[in-house]
Amino acid sequence: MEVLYFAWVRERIGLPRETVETQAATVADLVEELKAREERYNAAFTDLSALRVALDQELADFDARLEGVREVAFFPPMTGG
Amino acid sequence: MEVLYFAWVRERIGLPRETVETQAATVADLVEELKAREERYNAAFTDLSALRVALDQELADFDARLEGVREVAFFPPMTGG
Amino acid sequence: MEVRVQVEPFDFGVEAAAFAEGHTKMGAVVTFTGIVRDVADGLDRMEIEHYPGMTEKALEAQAHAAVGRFKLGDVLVIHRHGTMRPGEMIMMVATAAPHRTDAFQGAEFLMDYLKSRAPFWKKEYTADGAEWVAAKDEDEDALSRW
Amino acid sequence: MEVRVQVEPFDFGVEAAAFAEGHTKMGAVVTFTGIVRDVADGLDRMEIEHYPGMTEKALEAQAHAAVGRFKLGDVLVIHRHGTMRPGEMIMMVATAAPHRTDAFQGAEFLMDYLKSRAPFWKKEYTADGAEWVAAKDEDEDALSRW
Repeated sequence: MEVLYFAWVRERIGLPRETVETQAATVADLVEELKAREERYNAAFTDLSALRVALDQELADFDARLEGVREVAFFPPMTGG
Repeated sequence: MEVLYFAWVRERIGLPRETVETQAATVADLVEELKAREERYNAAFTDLSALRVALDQELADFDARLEGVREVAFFPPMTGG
Repeated sequence: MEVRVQVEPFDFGVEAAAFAEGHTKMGAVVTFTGIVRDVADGLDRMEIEHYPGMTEKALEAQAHAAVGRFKLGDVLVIHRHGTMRPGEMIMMVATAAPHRTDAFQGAEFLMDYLKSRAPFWKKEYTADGAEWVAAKDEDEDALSRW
Repeated sequence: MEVRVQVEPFDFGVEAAAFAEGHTKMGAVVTFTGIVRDVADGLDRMEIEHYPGMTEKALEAQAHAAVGRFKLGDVLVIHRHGTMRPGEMIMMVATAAPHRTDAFQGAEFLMDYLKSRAPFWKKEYTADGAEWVAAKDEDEDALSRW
């Protein structure tokens, strides 16, 4: 599964994207797996209410299921316009 | 006193402006004087609710007083923009 | 702040760009342009009559009111009179503000006042003859929100 | 309907004029332009990051939603990413409609969605360092009116 990071999430984790092997059922499960890996993930995912997630480029919730998803992206609230 | 007419008020009365000698106290009084003059004024002033009036280039009411006023204008509701 | 009443066409792109440029304190620019619309039975032309003197005063008063009411840094109003064909631009307003809500509201406020309180009258010429455009109740009602 | 995501500056006057022209069925054109604002402590530059692929999809979905919801004849969205200095234009939207209310509401709807639902992130660089622009509660709240 491709996992993408943007803005300060990208800066804290230190990379813009990576391929992750995971059996996580939901986005929240994937976040827990990542947090368990290394401190920099923990630093990025401390406060989920400050984060947004997109599955295959569509906004989703943290309890959304990952089955069939190829691309997961984590980022802060958007500031377009 | 200068009296100006615009749009279909101008067309019905047949002129864009005229100088009127009047002692009318209010706009409504002036309208009555004009209506008494000739049929074309009557035709223009039949329905006052379809008309607007400006005194010295400021919108006013038909019961406004004419004392000190130099320019009175009658016209239909405006359609700018 | 600038108000122009003129017979000549204006160049919307040039006016809009000139207005938007150099406003480093303003984050938001909104423009509105009114265009002569073709009507169902085929419009030949529109003629717009106005009240010279009062028109300029009314537009300036409306522009001042908009600046006073919203946080606007600048306002531009251009309104033509005379003869216009379908597709020609009748008028434009532009507002600049630090924030988008003020820029939008300032432009809508100006348009609502301009529609019903600036002394312009439109007459449409079709193959069937000429007719004065009637004021719409909804335009008068729009003023009540301000 | 057109959506463009690009690094290059765009020519607001040229885009606005091209958009407004030839719409003889549309009486109303509204444009909104967002400009990099100088901040209190002196902004050197703004950098805008985005999510290639999702950005275009989100903007197109928002433009379609606006057309479906209001009586719009046409929509244009241009949004830049990369580095911009104070005074530079970040983005613009334009809407064309038979009536002014639809044109205004369509543009405001697009802007409200673009602010909080299009995947762009702004970072401001001043003499004191760099900081990600925080999303504003009022921008999130603005969505609730639609």
